[in-house]
Amino acid sequence: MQRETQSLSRLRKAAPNSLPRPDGELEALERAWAPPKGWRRLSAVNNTQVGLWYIGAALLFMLLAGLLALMMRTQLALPQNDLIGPTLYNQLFTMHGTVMMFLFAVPVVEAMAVYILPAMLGARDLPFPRLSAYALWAYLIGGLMFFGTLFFDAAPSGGWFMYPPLTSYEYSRGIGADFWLLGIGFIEISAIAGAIELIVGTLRTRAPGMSLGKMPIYAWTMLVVGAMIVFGFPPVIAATLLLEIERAFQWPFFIAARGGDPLLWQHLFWLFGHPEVYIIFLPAAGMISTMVPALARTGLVGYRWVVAALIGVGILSLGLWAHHMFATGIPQLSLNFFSAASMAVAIPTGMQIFAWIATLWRGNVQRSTPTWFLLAFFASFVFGGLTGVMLAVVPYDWQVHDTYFVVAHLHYVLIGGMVFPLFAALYYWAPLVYGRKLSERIGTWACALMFSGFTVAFLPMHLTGLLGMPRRVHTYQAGLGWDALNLVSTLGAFTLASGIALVFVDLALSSRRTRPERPNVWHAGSLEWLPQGAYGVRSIPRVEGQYPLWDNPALAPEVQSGQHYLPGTATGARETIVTSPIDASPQYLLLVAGPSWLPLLAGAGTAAFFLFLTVKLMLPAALGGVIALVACWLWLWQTDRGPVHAPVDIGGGITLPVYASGSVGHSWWAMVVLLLVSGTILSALVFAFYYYWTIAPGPWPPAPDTLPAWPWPAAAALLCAGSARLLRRARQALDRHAHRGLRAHLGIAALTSLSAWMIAIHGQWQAGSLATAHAFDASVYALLSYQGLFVAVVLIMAAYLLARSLAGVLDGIRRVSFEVCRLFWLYTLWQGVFVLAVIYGSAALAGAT
Amino acid sequence: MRAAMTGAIVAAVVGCGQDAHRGAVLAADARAGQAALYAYDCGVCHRIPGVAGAHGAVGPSLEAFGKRIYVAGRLPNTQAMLVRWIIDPPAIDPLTSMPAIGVDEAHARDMAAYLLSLR
Amino acid sequence: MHVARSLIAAALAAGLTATAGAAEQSVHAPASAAAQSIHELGIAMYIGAGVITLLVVAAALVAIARTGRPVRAGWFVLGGGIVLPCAVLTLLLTAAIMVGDALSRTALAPVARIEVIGHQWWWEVRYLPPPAAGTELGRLLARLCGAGVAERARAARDDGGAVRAIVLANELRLPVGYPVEVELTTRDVIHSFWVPALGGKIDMIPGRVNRLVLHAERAGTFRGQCAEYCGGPHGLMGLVVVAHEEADYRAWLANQAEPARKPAGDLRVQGQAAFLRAGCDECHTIRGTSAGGARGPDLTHVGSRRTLAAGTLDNHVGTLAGWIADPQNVKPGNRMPPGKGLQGSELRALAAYLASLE
Amino acid sequence: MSVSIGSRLLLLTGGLLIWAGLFLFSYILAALACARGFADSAWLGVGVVPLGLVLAAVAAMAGLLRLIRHARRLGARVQHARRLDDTAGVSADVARMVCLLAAIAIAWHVLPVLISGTHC
Repeated sequence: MQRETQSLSRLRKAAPNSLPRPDGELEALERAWAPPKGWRRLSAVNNTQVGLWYIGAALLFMLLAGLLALMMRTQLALPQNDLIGPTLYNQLFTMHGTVMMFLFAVPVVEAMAVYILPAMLGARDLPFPRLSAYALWAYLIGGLMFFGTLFFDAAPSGGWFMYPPLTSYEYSRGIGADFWLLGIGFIEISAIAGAIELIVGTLRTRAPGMSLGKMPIYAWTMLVVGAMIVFGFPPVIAATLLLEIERAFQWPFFIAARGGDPLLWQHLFWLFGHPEVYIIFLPAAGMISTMVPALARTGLVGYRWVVAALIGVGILSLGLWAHHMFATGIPQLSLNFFSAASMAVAIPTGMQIFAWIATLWRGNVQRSTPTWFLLAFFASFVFGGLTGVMLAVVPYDWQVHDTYFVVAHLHYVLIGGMVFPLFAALYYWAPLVYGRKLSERIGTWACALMFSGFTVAFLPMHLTGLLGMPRRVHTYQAGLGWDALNLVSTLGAFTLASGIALVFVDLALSSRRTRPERPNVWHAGSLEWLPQGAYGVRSIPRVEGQYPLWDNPALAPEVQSGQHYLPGTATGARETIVTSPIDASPQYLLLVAGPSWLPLLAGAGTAAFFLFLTVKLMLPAALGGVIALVACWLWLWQTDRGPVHAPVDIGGGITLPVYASGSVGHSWWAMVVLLLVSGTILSALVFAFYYYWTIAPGPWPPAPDTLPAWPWPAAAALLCAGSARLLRRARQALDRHAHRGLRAHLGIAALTSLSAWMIAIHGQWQAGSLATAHAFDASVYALLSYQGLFVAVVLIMAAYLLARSLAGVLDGIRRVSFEVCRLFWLYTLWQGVFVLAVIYGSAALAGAT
Repeated sequence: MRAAMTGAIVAAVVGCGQDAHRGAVLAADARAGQAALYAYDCGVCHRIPGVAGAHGAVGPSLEAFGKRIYVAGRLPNTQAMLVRWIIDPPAIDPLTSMPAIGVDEAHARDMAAYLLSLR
Repeated sequence: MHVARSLIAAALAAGLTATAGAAEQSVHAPASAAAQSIHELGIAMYIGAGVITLLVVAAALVAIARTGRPVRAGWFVLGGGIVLPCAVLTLLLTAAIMVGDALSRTALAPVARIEVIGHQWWWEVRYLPPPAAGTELGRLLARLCGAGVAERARAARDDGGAVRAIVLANELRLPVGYPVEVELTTRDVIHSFWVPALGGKIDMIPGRVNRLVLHAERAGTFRGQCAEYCGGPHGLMGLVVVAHEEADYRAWLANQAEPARKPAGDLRVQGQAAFLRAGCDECHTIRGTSAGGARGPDLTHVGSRRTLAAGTLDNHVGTLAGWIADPQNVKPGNRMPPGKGLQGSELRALAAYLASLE
Repeated sequence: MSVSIGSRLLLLTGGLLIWAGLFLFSYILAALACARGFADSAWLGVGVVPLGLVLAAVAAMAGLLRLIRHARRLGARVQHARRLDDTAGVSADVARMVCLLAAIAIAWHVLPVLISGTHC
């Protein structure tokens, strides 16, 4: 704190750099950031390029999934229609839901952040541009193949929440369900990559002076969303792992006859599924909080209330999961807790809505296409939110759960709460891409068509549901009062589709008439409207308020002429400033990675590995895996460049080092985020382990003699502790520049880590425990296998560090690789001890009582 | 009882001239027939345009039925013959799989009117 | 447009009550106290939601239409965002808890027990052999069913076990005015039992037994449907619930407890022969004959049922024939194989035989 | 620095973390009470489960009060020091607002226990 305050006081002066700027400074900057040309463009990693591709890919999936919706609406237009049979229809709604939720909604909000967030924070790029590129390629290639299964009659048909046992090997024999699990795998990868970028990006790459209290609401939102991904995605990662293992190896996690429980899947899925809804909605809310002040030409009313509301939604959303399970027969007592939490989450959402209305009220609103989309948002989202409150009323939910009322509700909150704001955002931020606004006329028409089509399609669906129509039915009997309502909904769906098509026409027409500059067409106050090149802003602005462009009207010319921080490139490479997380005082210069084919290769390799594995082509799968692994290795090899340059003067009397190790470094932060994710996945698996305990009717563990005698786990735990100690020795050797000692300790530590795991698993095995026998054994093996995965990564890391040491690129100063790997390694060891304690400790405890 | 009634109708129809029963002679409502075809679930076995859920493949498709020359391959396709067939198929063809499902005459007439309007 | 939309929302409340009478599967045509209380809760919420939406949209419209004026953040965010929803939601939550509480407490003292087992894609309904005659439940049941039925049902349990009990498919009959406990389980995947006129739904989950008390307060026929997606033709998994006055119910139950009628007339005798020749008995039971299959529905009194193929077709000799001949067309994916190899006249005879099993 | 951002995030989210703790406690208690059948057991005429839940809620509310006082002191200190930067002031305000949300959530959380008791 003390250091931060001092450096801040230095900021309160005139523009930090003086004019004129030296010759060639701008040219050098342009050279460093020059985007690759021609077919090499695919190797681009810069956020403005990758962000656009990412948005485009997500919109493509929206169109594809939308077409599926139109097919379904056509089938449902008439009662007892036989246009589409149940087999295809079940695939259609499964794919529609899955693609919309996982391949459109989550990616598109991350994509928007990849594109906008760095500019809004005054950063030149994201901290890990290649990670974003990798996430994009894995997602795009994997997603397209996933969608392609529809053409081979191999698409999943278990519904987008895939409840077992319907989706287990007995009732879904094809590979459709495996493809679903695979498709989700890609989005898990890209979501976690996104969370790392969002958290490290917002906390560490803000413009100097942009303290937490001046951070744009959108950045706050994406920080909260990043945290929600960290705690929200792991349950579904755990669940998909368990289901795939059950399908492939018959470990009975969800099979009641062998001690499993299908409800465990529902708990894990909705532990993710409800936060997921807010992971989709909050970014939209963040965009609204950005657009509303700009359109109303006044600051957001109640900034602090809105920040509190974001935190409120983020945390409260973790306590709602069972409101999707009111009809499963869980005790009334528990249901009421979830009912109360579901109502509590309405409050922060209401706070945001009233903050926006107050802002519009205070301001002089520009009437334009984004404004109309925001109006559509208000009308539909408020109603959708209120039907959500109705669903939180337990007895009412018993009636309308799994009916078209729910279908109507979820489309009201998702289209109303996310698609309308997204389209407002497309129109609002389009000038950043096109240099001009999109067509007002087409935009207004599109909005009118979309909103009226949406209303005609989905408002009657509430009634259809109340008249008793369940969801996910491929057809329905005539004469139940549903016929006319369904026909109307179908007409509405096509109207909505025509509105969306109109937007794409507008985008296509405008792309032929782009202009190079980015005019601040809305007279907005946030940094993304500064003049920018491929390098982002010419100089990184000093921020003094929540709306820097309003606070200092001369900021744009100052920034463009190079009067603010880092007006060129100090090292000749791509750079951005890393600042302290609270007060945003500059700390060091981050050397940003440039164009590379490796992320594309690694992404394609990852996609190929999983896809070929699914269709059981082992050789190509292995090839894909090797490609991915080698590409990642090479890519990481290039990142830890060491202090390649003397400390740099960025202006205003601030001199920054170009290399930082330890807990200041951005890689260290990324690893911490990754470990938080890993720890949460572990908790989900531990939750599963104890869950079987609570539902077990008989003794627990079910067959105590299938647990190994205590020396086995004790030996394994001791080896873990020993390995941690060796790792400490290795670090001491590194401090002393003792290379041989470092290598020896690393090697032995790796072997001890491995043998600890092997002893644990062997102990379990020789006690006669079979993973296919009972859910208890399966969950023990699941925990041990999860640990095994980490040990495998540790072995690769050890090899990597040894290779770096032998190549002479690891020493007492150039040591970020070592520190990051060490963090993961230590975590793995303690995770091992914890897993052993959970399994054998609680078994002993249960045996004692 | 039903057989007697059917016999009477057949007699009446046969008594008419060939041309007379080409056109619709018996009072009937094609729209009511459409509803009746749905209500009696004829679509379980037949494909019938305009009737919800009528995409059966047990019996012949009744698409463009008005253009047919014969009913069940043996009776001339007139409204009266069709009525007779609908009411009691086994009486005409003992080997048929189409059962007499108890359609009353008024409904049968309406059904026939609708089917003959399909062209 | 938004105004129109909100008006619709308000009109909906009134409209629902008016039109719902016609619809057999409507949430808003209650025939039990449980469904009635949910119905009333719903109407109150529709009106509230309509009014709130209208107010918020009006506020947004006014805000956009007018030029700027000063606002106090506290009034909007604290008043509109916290105080208002707190008041409304506290009321709603209290009402929700009280209604939910009342509904889950009606589980006391049911007079009859019925087991409903979900199958892909039909419902097996078993009338459980009643408790011993001495118990209070037994006395109540004896009064309700007539001692003879109870005796026969108990005898059925004692000889040959549950297979020989009263088993129906896709149809549930209840006595008006008596609470009946339904035990819900599944033979394969998750299903959900839902008869809107009688109250909310509850899932049928492998490894669990869920219970629901049905308490019809008026006679009538109500439609229900599987509400949890269960694969394949999930949309064609309907259920008919008939609530009878006490005397009718008693007569019906007495009839159901009897074994199947002997076929009368040549056609039906031929039909019974065709039933066995075609191997229908591998999956279907007809009590009183040698047919004892357990994979498909019990057909002992199939002729008395209102529908075929789980609420998909009305039940008469024509639909029986069509269903037997080509079940995959009627309900694609279901487990019944097509009736190939039957002569046309045999099919007719088989249908006539089954239709006669009333 | 990392310590500082950690404690700052803890301050901002503290109120709702208390709620989350209460929620987790109640969820486990309810699940065990219903699965192991002690939901209706009483101790000196007071139900064990409702007593546990209400006591936990009271403790949570007390925790919120402490947190609010802490945040107010932080805010006052910032105002007193007339620091130009308002990060601490914003954080203190946000922390208190989050506590308000948590208080509402906790009140609603115990409402069902008070109205209908803890039968399963």
